[in-house]
Amino acid sequence: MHYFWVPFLPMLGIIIPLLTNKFNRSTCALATALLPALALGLILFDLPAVLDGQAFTQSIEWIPLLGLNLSFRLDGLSVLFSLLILGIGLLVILYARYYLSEKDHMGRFYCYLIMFMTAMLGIVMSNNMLQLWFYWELTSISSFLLISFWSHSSDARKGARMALTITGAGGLALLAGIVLLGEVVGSYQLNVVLNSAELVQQHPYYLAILSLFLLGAFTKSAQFPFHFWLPHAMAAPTPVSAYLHSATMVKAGIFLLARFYPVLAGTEVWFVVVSLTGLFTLLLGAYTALFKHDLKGLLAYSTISHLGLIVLLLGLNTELAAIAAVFHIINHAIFKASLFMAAGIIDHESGSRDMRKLNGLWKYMPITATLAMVASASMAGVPLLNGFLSKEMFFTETLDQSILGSLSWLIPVLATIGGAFAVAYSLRFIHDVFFNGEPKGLTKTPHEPPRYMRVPVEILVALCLVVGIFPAYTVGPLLDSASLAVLNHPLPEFSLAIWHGFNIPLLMSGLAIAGGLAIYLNRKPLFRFEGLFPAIDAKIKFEGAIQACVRWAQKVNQTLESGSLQRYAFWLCFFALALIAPPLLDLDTTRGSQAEYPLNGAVAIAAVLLVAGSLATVIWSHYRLIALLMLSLVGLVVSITFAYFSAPDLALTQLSVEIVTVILLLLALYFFPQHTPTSKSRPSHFVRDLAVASLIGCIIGSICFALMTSPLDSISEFFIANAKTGGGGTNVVNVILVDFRGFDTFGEITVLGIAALGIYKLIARMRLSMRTKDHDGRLWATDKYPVLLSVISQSLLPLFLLISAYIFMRGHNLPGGGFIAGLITSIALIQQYLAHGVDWMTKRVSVSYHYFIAIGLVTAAITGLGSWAFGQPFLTSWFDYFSLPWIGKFELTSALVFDLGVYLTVIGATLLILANLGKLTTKERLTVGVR
Amino acid sequence: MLSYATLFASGLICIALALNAWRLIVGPTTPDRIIAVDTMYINSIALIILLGLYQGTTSYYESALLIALLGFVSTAAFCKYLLRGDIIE
Amino acid sequence: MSLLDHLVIFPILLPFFAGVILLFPSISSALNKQRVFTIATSVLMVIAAAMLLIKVQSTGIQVYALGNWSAPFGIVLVADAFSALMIALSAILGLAVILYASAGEDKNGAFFHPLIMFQLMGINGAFLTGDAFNLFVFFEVLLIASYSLMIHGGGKQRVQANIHYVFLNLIGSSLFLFALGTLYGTLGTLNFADMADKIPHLSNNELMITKSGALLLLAVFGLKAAMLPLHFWLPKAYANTSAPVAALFAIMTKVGIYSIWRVHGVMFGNQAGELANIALPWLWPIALATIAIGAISVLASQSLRVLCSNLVIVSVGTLLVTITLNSVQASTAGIYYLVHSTIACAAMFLLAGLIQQQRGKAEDRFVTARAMPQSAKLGFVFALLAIALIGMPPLSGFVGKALILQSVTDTKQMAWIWSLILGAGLISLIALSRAGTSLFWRTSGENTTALQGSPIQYLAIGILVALLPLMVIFGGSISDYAQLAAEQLNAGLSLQQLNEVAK
Amino acid sequence: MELVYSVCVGFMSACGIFLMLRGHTFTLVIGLTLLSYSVNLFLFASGGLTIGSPAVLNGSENYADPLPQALVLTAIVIGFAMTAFAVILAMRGRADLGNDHVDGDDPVDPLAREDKA
Amino acid sequence: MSKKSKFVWFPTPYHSLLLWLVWQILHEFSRGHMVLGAVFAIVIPWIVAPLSEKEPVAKNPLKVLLYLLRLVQDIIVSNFEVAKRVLQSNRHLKPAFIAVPITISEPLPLTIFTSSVSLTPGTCSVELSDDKQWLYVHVLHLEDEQKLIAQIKQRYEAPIKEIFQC
Amino acid sequence: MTNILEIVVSFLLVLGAIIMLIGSIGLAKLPDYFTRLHAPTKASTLGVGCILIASMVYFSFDLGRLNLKEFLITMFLFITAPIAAHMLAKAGLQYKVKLKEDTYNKDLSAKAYLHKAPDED
Ligand code: NA
Ligand code: NA
Repeated sequence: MHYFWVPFLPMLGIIIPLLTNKFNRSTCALATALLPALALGLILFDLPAVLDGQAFTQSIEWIPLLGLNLSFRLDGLSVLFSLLILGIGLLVILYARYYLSEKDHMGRFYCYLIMFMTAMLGIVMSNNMLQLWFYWELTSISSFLLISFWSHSSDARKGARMALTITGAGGLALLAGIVLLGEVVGSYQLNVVLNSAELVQQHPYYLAILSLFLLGAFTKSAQFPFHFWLPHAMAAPTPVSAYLHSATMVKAGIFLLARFYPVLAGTEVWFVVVSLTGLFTLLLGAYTALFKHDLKGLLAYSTISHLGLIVLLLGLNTELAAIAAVFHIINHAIFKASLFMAAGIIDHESGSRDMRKLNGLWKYMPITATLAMVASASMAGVPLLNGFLSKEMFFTETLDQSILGSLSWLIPVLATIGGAFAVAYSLRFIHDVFFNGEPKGLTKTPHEPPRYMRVPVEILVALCLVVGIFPAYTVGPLLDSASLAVLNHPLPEFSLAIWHGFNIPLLMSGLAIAGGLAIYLNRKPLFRFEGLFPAIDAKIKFEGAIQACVRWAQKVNQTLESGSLQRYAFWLCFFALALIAPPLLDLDTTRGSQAEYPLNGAVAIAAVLLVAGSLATVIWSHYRLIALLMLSLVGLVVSITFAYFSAPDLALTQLSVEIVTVILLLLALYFFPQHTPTSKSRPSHFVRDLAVASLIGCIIGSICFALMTSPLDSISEFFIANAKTGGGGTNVVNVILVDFRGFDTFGEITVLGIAALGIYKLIARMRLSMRTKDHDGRLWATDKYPVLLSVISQSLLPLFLLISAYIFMRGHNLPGGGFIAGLITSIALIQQYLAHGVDWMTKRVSVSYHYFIAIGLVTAAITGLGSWAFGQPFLTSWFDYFSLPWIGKFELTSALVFDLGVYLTVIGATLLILANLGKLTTKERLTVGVR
Repeated sequence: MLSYATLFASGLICIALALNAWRLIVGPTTPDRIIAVDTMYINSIALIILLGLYQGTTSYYESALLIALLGFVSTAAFCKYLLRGDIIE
Repeated sequence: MSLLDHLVIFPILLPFFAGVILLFPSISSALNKQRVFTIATSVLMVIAAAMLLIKVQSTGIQVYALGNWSAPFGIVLVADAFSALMIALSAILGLAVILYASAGEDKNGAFFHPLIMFQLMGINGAFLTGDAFNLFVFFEVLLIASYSLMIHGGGKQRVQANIHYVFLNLIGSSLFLFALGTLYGTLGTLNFADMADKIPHLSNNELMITKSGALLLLAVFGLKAAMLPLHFWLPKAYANTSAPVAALFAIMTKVGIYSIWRVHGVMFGNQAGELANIALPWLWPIALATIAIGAISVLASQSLRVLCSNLVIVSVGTLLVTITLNSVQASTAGIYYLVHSTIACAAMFLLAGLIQQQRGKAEDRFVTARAMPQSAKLGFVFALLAIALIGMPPLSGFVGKALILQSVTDTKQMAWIWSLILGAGLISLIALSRAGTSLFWRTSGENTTALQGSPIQYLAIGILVALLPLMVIFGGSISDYAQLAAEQLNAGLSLQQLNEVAK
Repeated sequence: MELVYSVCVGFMSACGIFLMLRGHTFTLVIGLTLLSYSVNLFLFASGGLTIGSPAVLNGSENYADPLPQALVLTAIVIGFAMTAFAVILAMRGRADLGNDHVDGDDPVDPLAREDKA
Repeated sequence: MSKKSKFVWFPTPYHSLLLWLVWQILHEFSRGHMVLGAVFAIVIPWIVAPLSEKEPVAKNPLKVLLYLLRLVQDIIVSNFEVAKRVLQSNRHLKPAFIAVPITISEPLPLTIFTSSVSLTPGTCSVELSDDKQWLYVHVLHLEDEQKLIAQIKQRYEAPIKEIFQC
Repeated sequence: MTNILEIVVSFLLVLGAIIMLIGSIGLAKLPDYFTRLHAPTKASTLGVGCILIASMVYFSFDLGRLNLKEFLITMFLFITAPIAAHMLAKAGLQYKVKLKEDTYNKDLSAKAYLHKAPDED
């Protein structure tokens, strides 16, 4: 079948207007129309088969996991809608060619329009619910772009946003409904879903599915209470209104109801909700339309009213009502599109849409006026026009129901009243614009539009007449097949005649026309009455509501994100506490089965020193230098602890790291206040922090105790067993570091290198004020580089280097290694900086330290990479024993080279940090000597 | 006898450490505290050597060596801080 | 072993060597050389990642035993479908970020290119490693690189935000070590597979302690992932850093999510015996609250970057939901969504950079300002990204969202999750439509002095944006791949399987 | 012994965390250092305590668990890198924000006053 | 830097020797370490050469040894004195500052001199005057100022000047 | 290990410890900063020297070869301690620490602080 290409053709066409925009306007319009026209042709090609009652589906798998298939169907309903969409779409393209001004970006407009057309076609032709939703959302997006086409206007932006928000919300509900329905049915394919009415309606999810679908449909079709967005969408250029609010966008909701009619309709809930919503919307729209001074406003509310009518019909749960609904869909699309276009012509040629200014246009544009009058008459339901036919059917159906019980008579009565208002506002449209005296305060003299701008209106009005007079020959087959698709079973008997004899529906029509006349004649008191109520601008209300939400959100947000790190850190600690505490409460005892070591005096003293040192650090944290001293004490005790508990490597590392840290902190402290100000912290925070910290401390301590006292079956045996044979070293810790877990070390030195780079970045262009006096107000001492210190530092340097060589060389077999050696070398060099100053050092050390980092990292990595040559994974180590004549046996190992990389990186990183930090401050300062 | 001597000596060093800690806490001036820490470094060297003697192992040697090296650097840095504020200038 | 046998480690070594080479004199002084070099490396990384992806898909899980020491004694890298996907994601993101930055953002401070490389190395390492402590190391690699990158360009706000970010993460790192110590102390091993094997056989007291340690890890990963109540650092951090860095950071929260998935979703998942699913009772409310608070913050956002940061938080909440759902279907949805949200957020951050650049003093705040010279282009991209982020068709967001909705089957959960996810979608829609209209349409005059975005920047954004429709068009195979990843993930990997694969 | 050890670890962690919850960057750095000391002690102890038998192969039967030691070594180095970064970041904050409060807004900064005087 | 222009195998032979000895002290004696120690003894002075200021060299090693022995003797003897003072009541303590006129100005000899003063308990070098003519010394317990000054000059300053011939 | 050696080592250990203790006592009890400076910087140096020598002797016999390692530490301490003391003294001057009331030549400390000759103004 050819229809499969129909949704794709306009899709291809989306870019055509953009490409052809630079040519003249007619070319652009023509090029734009080309593909839709082709699509229309394809539909017409398949039309006969569909009119025969056939339905086609075609699928390609797309995202099977999601249940989303590229799947289209062509049945009566989709053909009907496709014809409307493409037909009216083409007319709108033609119309817009003349409507848009030179300033407007025509290419962009057509692009959005075609995008919208594609989306609509997709909706009506989808055979897969998810795909339907896919297109459904596309209509929201493209309608947003169309409504906001004149984006410089605030009204357009707000109107578009409102439409998007409401329809978007509906879209989300629809998605939920579709997924639920898909879950229930087990498929997203419409041909399956539409035949599962019984399954669905008896499922506990039915109510949820129904309400979600209705939310989707009602928001899109502007049903009460979601109707308010539609009038504000009139900020769009008129071709858009003509398209969106006659045949397409708002009809998408109706289409949804019609499409899912077989599976969702027929229940009491459906009837009550759908029909009452429709009825209320019908009345509300009709009533409000009368009082709108804006032409398009009137048409907008009339649209709402007619949509209500269709919804009401669909809700009536009778087969004929559904047929009537389909019929009215066609009729409304035709007359409303023409009316919008007519309104656009009036606006375009007279410069206003305000009915208080527009009067007596009959004189200026008789042809347009005639066309508009015919279309209005159709809208009012005047015989011989298509609107009359469907309205008659509607009246008939309102009579033929009983679900409201004894109050069922209300429905026809209210329908008639609605009809009367429709007649009244149609009358107003005709009388107030084309007659009723002379125009007032128009900026230009109205005249007939260009010839081809009127053509679309003429075609549509002709259709009104043709359908109105020869319904059975024109729309009959189409209506049949569409209704067949809606009902999903053979149609009942019905006749599409103009004349059914004198019956109650005819009486109702008569009453409506008479009532409409009466209402219009008495419009002045009615207007006064309406004026008593304050005008509600939905846009302002809606925007206000959103603003209120935003303000509330901001308040919530500010309360949570107070911008206080202390609070965030507290939350982190508290959260961690909340996570780790509960399991421990379930613990019987933390003491495990392992025997403990007895306590001895030295350890006790160390423990006391540790606790006292930590406590003193906290208590004196306000006196920063002293806190630092205390901290270095704690560091010392920690390293001795490591030494005591058989971790000499750790002790060495801890010692050397600690001293570098202290130097770093001292360097930094110079730029900080020496005392922390105490005033800010609130006592409650203090207590809170203290509580959390102590509790975490308790838990950490308990876990620590539990771990130490329970036996552990760990993988460490392997390391001890294989260190010598597999790694070639007897210092197991070092072998783990450079071999078993060399990758950790590899990452670790990378961290060190990156940290140095980051710090270099931080230091660059750092502006710090130098203190001229120390904290107690003393001037600084005069000698920058005490001579004795300089001499000793210089003499010690070779010794330091030798010791670092010693530590480095023994690392693999005895405590030591590249990292510690690197730190010792660094400290030796730092000591030179300290004793001689930066200038002295810079003169003598010409290398940049970040090359050290690079070389170090490369050395380590190349060592790791070397194993590739031997077909081994990264970081596979190699070692062997050699012997030289005089020297004897010795070991060579790749781990040593790896460790050399570590060594170089450490030197590079440490000195890059410290030497650059030192460079910050080479200015002269006030000292004792120059007082 | 040696182990008793070692224990006894460790005891004395521990007392010495406690006295240093006392000076560290009471101050009164920052330089006083620095002396206290410096002395603690030296006392810890002694303690570590004693530990090695007690256990009959030389594996603590490097720690002692490093404390000796680094204690000096640390003290010098702290003093330089008091004198000039900026320790690397 | 041929070179291809080392493919698994390429995503780590490539950026490492690139980063290091960039430090050498001849190249470190010439920015243009650096640009060419890093871009070339990124392309190589994309190729390597693609090869890895294909290899994993065709031949199954890849294991690389570093130092030729088999698990659990040595460190192993494990590339399964999920990690390969994440590697590919980070490679693409890296390429886009470097392209974008090469237009000039990289000269606002030293070492930009090497740091980006190291950052990628850290991220890739975290995705690949099969060892708990090695994960810590790579976390630190990526963190330290991120700290340094975040202050690239300098400025008060950046430094301020960085202080918060750094110190919180430093606490996080300490907690990580506490947790690792605890786990090692009870399990006696560090290899994830080995740990998973041992967890069901713990004795009673060890159980509770292990539970403590495991939950502590949740706090650590949660901080990285920015889940509630540990998300506070994120908006400020992401909104204040430079555009390319923020874009790269889009994947950093995912590292946290990824780790939660592996550790709490699988290791302490269904097969953990007594400790099965210990994190779920926590993750449920957290996930939902993260979405809720994230959405509220989205609505409250006053600038595009803050908004985007909050969208990241919403995506984190959504991903947590998929983790807690604890099924292959949900994981599939989550993995798909993860890829989508990372790309979309990253692209939005890049775009925000251009917008900020063209709006003068108003930057990316939602206030009236002069119109941007490239308003049309930017607006177009913005619209696409907004659509993707809201989760509307035709871009990938809707697939992820629909997959997630489908994966919730339990009625009770469904009500909550559906309303939150759909509600967050609606709020994003409101916020992004407001944002777009203010940024592009509420204008007064033209900003003629503004710097225009360079083609290379558009190319960078274009690469990411192009992926979004591609993820829909090829949604079938991508979701199949996600399902493969989810299946491998949820099945877990025992030490024995691991070692068999290694051979 | 183990009890005393764990009390010390717990106490140091508490002190470290408490300091990390303060409001000035320098204090935080001090707290961080203290916290990492305790972390290292904790991690070290996860394999149990051993006296007098370092993991240096010398033919004896019993060795301390070498793995936690290796881990702690890595942790120390990384901790050092992080601390260094944090310190310089704190300085940068002091330079750019004019005070050393973590949130960048500290009404009481004695040094600022001192500089003015 | 003119130092860099000419390559010298042993820029500081005494240092090299010292380093080699230290290496031997640190290791169990073996041929391998003799060689390795020699390598370091040669390489390290190269590395530190740019960082070294030229220092006067002791001409007579024997005198150095004698001086060191005397110093050790002084340290031991006076340590006991200090111990006594420390254990006594603070009231009997007569601390004092004294200014010692000095004639050494070369940095290394000066350092050795001041260090010697400091090492011998009871005295502690506090500060040098800017013109390097005076050394301020703090004395724990001063009996006779002039005698102490003379003692310092005679026992330490004179031999050092002799050793370095400055 | 011979008995005599054991006695020598023990003696050195106890002696060293006592000297160190005295140093620390001095640090704790001496009246002012400068007097306190004396005790630890020197007494401790000798004390630790004794202990190191003891260790040296002990391990020389224990290992059966000459062990001079500890000598290195001793040497190092003897080189650095006076400089450390010097720096500390400078710091004390800078801080203008309170001197014992009856310190002889108190005003020399002011001259020293200014690095001037005693007769200079
Ligand atoms: Na400096
Ligand atoms: Na400086």
